[in-house]
Amino acid sequence: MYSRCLASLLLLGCTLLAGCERETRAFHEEAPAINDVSPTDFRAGGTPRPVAKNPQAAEYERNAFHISEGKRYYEWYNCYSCHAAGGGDIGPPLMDDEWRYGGEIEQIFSSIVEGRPNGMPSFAGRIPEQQVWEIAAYVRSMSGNAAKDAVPSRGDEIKTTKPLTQVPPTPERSEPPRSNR
Amino acid sequence: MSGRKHICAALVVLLAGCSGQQAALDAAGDQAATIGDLWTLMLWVCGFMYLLVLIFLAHAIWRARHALDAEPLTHGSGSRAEHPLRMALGGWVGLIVVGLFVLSLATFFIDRSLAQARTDDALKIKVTAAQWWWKVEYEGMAPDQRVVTANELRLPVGQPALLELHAEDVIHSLWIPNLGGKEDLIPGRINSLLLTPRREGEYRGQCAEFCGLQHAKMALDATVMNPDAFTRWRQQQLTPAPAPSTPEQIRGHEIFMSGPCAACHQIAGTPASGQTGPNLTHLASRRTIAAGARPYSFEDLRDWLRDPQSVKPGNHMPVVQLSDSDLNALTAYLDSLK
Amino acid sequence: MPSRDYANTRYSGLDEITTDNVAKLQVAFTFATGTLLGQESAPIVIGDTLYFVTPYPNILYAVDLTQPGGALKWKFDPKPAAASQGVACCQPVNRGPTYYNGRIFYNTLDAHTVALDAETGQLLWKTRVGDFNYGDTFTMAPLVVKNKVLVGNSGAEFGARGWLAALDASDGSIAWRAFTTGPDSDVLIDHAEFKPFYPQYRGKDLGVSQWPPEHWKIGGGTVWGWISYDPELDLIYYGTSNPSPWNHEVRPGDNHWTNGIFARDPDTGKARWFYQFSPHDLWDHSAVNENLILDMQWQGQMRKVVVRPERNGYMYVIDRVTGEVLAADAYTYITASKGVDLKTGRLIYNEDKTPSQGRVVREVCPNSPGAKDWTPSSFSKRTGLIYMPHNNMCMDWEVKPVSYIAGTGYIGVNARFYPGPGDGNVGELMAWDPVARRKLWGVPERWPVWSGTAVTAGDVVFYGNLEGWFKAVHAQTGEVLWQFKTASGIIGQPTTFRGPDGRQYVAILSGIGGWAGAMVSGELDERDPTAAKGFGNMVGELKKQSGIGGMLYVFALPR
Amino acid sequence: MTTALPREADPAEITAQHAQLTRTWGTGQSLFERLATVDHKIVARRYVITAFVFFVLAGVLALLMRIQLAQPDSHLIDPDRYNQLFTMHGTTMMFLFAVPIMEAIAVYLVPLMCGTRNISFPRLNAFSYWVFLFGGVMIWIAFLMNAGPETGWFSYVPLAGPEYSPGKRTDFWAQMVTFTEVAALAVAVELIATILKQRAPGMTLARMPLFLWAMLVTSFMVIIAMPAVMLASSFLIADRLIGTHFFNPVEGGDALLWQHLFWFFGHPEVYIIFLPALGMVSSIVITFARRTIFAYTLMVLALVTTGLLAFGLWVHHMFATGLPHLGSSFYTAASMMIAIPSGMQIFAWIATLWDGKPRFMTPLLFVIGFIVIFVLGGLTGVMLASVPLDLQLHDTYFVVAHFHYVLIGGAVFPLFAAFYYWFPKFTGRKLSERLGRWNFWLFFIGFNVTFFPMHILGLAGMPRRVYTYADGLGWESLNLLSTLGALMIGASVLLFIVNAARSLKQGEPAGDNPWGASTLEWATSSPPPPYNFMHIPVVTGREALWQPEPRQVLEGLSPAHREVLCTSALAAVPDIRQHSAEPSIWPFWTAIATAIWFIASIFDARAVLWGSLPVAVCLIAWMWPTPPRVLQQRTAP
Repeated sequence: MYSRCLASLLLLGCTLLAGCERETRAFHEEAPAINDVSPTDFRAGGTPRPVAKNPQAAEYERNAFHISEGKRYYEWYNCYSCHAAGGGDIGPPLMDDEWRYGGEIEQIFSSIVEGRPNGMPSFAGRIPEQQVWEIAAYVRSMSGNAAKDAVPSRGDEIKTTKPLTQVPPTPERSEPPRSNR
Repeated sequence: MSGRKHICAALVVLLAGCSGQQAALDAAGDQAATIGDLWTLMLWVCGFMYLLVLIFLAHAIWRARHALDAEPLTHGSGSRAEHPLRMALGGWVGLIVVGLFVLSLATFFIDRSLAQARTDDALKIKVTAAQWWWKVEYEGMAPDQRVVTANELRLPVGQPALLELHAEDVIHSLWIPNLGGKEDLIPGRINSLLLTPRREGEYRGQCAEFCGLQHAKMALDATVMNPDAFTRWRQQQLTPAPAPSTPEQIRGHEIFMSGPCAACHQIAGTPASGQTGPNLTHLASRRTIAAGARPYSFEDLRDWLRDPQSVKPGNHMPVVQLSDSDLNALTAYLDSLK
Repeated sequence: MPSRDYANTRYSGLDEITTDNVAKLQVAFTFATGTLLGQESAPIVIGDTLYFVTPYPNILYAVDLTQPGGALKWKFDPKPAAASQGVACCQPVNRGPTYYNGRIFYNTLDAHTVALDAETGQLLWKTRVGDFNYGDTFTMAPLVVKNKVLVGNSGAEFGARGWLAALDASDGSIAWRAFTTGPDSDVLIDHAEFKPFYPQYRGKDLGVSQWPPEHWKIGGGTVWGWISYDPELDLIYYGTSNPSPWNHEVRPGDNHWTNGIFARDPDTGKARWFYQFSPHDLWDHSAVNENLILDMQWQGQMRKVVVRPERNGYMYVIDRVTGEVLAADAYTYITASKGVDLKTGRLIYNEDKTPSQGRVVREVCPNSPGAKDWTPSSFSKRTGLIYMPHNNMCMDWEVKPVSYIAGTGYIGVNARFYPGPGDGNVGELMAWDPVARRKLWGVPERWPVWSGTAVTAGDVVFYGNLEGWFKAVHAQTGEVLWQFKTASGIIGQPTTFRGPDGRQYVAILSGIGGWAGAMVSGELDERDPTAAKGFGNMVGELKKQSGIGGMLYVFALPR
Repeated sequence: MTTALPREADPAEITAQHAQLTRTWGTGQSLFERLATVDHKIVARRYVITAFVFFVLAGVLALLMRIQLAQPDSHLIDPDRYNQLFTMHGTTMMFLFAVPIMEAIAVYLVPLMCGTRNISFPRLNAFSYWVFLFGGVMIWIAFLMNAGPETGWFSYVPLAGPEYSPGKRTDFWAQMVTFTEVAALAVAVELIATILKQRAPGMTLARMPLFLWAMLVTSFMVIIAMPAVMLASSFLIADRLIGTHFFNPVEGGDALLWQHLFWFFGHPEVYIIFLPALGMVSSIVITFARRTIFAYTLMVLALVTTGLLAFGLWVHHMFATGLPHLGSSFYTAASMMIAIPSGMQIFAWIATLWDGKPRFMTPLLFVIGFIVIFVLGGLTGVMLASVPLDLQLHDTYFVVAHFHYVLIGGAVFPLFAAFYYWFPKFTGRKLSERLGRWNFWLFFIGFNVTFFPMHILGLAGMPRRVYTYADGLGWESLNLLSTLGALMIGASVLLFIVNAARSLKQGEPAGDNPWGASTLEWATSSPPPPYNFMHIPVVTGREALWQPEPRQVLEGLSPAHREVLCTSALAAVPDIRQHSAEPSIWPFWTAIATAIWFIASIFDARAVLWGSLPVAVCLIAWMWPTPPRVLQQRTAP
């Protein structure tokens, strides 16, 4: 009896802790620092080098407030004008499984900050880093790769894609940039 | 503050009938004055009724002193008092009905008069509420005479002002108690609010509908000015921002234009054209910063720029890491935007 | 020049290919462009050489027609900045080179104009005319008038301030630049010479006062369409695009001088008259379409007019001497407006459809690409008809807050496009009688028609569709006489020319892209209806019918 | 069945009958039997205690808020936490305390006042408690885990919509509404059935105690009002979880739709809380004035009128939204009209006291406190009903003061009166009168010190729901005063808990009818036996126990079966013997399955489908027809 209670309490506890992480609203957090993020894991010498994951960065895509703020800033910084609601326009779609410069949150972060040669402007110094992380987390949610229980279903706007809560995670692959694109 | 001071202050507030720069009964405009009259009527009528209830209750309790243990009265009709009480109840209900009738009628006519006020010569102002600040746009004769400011509303005394109310995100409510009642700003709807200020002075408005994290710090400085001063202010607001003059201001200007600031804020006359944050063209001429979160001063502005999230946690102005000298330069530049 | 003549008629006097024999047309040769985005360029033929420009990276190919199968004579790679692709609103297309006096002139995406020796391909000069960091790009084909290369920028979706510049054809120096917005001195309005027909254009500095303070600096009104020239009146005519941003709520006022037509003196650039098709634009009804310069019978007398199929759905006839609007007839299904008041010249907007923040306005027709986008029509002197590709689309439209950040899009709108009422066919090639002011016939197309047209003295009209069919249509009856499926969708401009061997050829570039084709060429995701500014909602299916490509096709009758 | 005078039975026979009835109706000590019980008194006791715990918790939140507001520019609590505090305070008070505790007391008292052996639909009753408990526990765990709702207890969209309330916080809130409304609807159905069909023979509608009338009207109001909020919360959660557009103004939804739906529930909600309190007040006034109520018929009519008018007022919460003013005038008139029945009832109570022979014991003190406070709240309500005045007062501390005067004055004071009054019946022991007086005066003074200044604060411009305020606006002293008053209230409630805890063990034994009251619950022992009444009483007058003629009982219900007597709805003529459901564990399992269903659907929309399967299975097991449990029949003596 007691052991069963204990087990269920533990289970409950775990769910709840996940809840804490999801629900925190950090206004004052220092942005995770990253260095050495390459858009590709292809490396001369034969051993691929996976992206160095930053656990603090990963929290952004599990936190509802950050994702929601990311959605706001995605609009504020005109990301939508090139990527629409994820379907793409001048820029490539963000809701599919193709990532020219890598789909990990760290890679998305560096794509936003550094810019990419075929038209993606660099936002370095224009968007404070914490907000870039938030935008990156929101971008991850478009392809279903942010935590499902942390994403908003829709915004108060014209109906666009499927509700983000319903988008299945898209298996990602990293691709080097195509020529001429 | 000492306790005694508090008590004194409380008494003063009670007696003075709520005067102040954000007080409903200290009317500085037609609408607030009319509503204030209605309040007085209500207070008298309701106060009178309340007094009657208390007297009756007190009398019942006073009478009970003489009641001794006795058998319960199981049939109401058995009481000698039943009939007079019924008469009294009739009178009481009659009184309530008359009172309510008077109040309803007063309400109805005052409401009508407020709704039918003339608006042809009104100053037209578009107010847009966003989390957690106010965007204020004065419509001009020509589009280029349009004054855009934030978190302040300046009105010429005696001229009605028709506010067109928009909301960008959630529901807000615009309330300047000294001038008049509140009106909600609702996404997807356009409401309007008519204010006719009658007394010059500085007042304060505040968002009155809960709108999220910083609902508490979403204030609006309302200033009622004489018409000449208003015209001068308006002309002055139309001028582009002055160019930075001191070396420090020039450096501050560069920091502003090359950093994140310019992505959200507009300063007319410079490349900064962001619209998501308040227009800063004449920031230094305002009474407060960050929608009333702090009074305007060089030091407060610098504190705000250093760490907006401490002053107003959760607002959308990010913390930007700047060295002390850069911070001073940036503050110096913004402080020059008179 | 891509539009064949200064009058923009795209009419060719060649008559070897006729309505009788066109069915026998076959491929003479093909030529790979080496690029895979929308191919909007018109191939032009000068002597024995065919020239065309690819979309970014804007390589100019000179194809030697004397060689069997068309061998490469030379090519020129201007190496435009790759980053400029990020400020090309509707794919980094290019509408073609132009030829003048032994030189080839064309524009590159990163806002440079290039002059090449037509024979050798040697670079003569290259002028940086705009700055793509502030949204200026080049997609239009220049026009050379009196030794002036006229070029205009694109980028009203990025808050670029529009202008038309005249470059000296000999050295590339800028002779004059007429801005679309701003004070009269910038717009080159000299009130001594500027005589617009309607009073609303007569004030001082309207390019400033019809905007909120300072907004004219980021107000759009770019010049990326077609320029016509009337040598007799010595005036050029061109349209200005939509104001920036699309969200009209942030720019109260009529927004002079966007969405209108200017008549200017080509020597000085000074404006003669102006007319505004869509004042205070609500729908991105960018007024850059071609102006056909015609002299025609009007109420019993010959009038010098420009005929202008406008994006807002009306066919305008304007006196090209005075700028008076003689007629404006709806040629498609319109709900966005209720007609044009010929007295005041003003478009009468449909008040019910005025967009405001916080609600979606539905059933706005025509949608923002308009009843007809840039795709040029042609006019046959033989039939007296205008052959015009146009579309029947509607949209839902939501305006939203927008912030100007240089180098990023400045739009403030979410839209969803869908076919207009009818049988679901969105596009049409229409024959319009400008004198009778009515439609004669139309060839329906399932998808928007995004290619130009050409008409010949053999009474054949050529055009292509997004699925890749290149078609020849009887200029009098509208009967489709011949069609050929190219590898990719067609958004280019057909050209017909006489080859070195004396035969008549027809050339077209195949390669889907542009605004309507971006869903295919950009591999955009149709699960988002707002992708490609709204085309995501209606052209997703097109991916099954048309692939990405880039190929020049040249056709001829069998020997 | 026969009506008879109670026989002078010998004690042995009574003991034997008691034993058999207890075996039939009683609840054992094992965990299983406790979970499976359908005894309305046990369920009600749990309900009352749970709701009271929520009251204390919500009160603690209120104290935290008051401490934060004691000083300007306070940084004790950050805005996010503060928003959760006031949302949880309002939500808990309205959904988890006020309505449930009124219904809980009714679940306890209504069968006793009706003179029947159990509530109708007893399993549904057990189910409703579990659902309520799980809903309340869910939202409180969420709150403790920083996932408490933060958009105010009326969760206005778009602030509570998917875009502006990220995370699961508002989803928990919306599902909590679903939980509690399921529970409330279940209880309402039970109460209506019990009141209409299980009254003691002879208790015609005209003889019904006013508390029963109040509960009858309330229950109908619940049935009409609650679906609106369930609809609203379902729309909200659909918007939030699967991206529907009910409240998205951009796509043709409407933010005001939420307000209409919510206040169509929210305003009657106030009366749903208030009417039972009026019933309690009437009971207490009658008992302590020792006089039958003055103008009984008018009192009943007032209750019914209030219940009807309550549905015509909701728009007065929305005067500032820019609705057409002429239409608003209707709501002004309706809102003011409701003062008429309320005023009549106030008069009737005072008149009863005036003409009676009152004993001023703690319950009556609380009733007098109720009158003093509630009338003031009612009068400020009249002010708020006036459109122009409301535009100045709406959403300020004036409103906060108003609804605390109405809700604490109108419901919590009567509740405390009820606790003191019925505690002896619940437990068999009286509460301490001395502590009770302290309890009252602390509460009464503390309440006024807390909330009266808020009227002035509101007029001085202080909006509600601000986590802090700037220095220099003249609000400092009154806020500090208010906080001091709140601490007094806290002390008072603490005193009550001490009183209750001590009295449970050491209180004066009460006997069957310590106050000499007139209603049927006092006709049985304190606390009542599991079967409530050995013999079903027969009622001959309005004040049943005060009737001069000898009391009659009705015989004929089998002591070996769970049987209750059904009577006709109007005249309470004995009709049939109705089987009352056996204890069952399935309501408990159904509630667990329901909880899983509701909570899982917050995280996974598909749970709406798969979650319904276990519920269906449990319901089938619950409803599975079983032959009535027959205890070994004793041979009749």
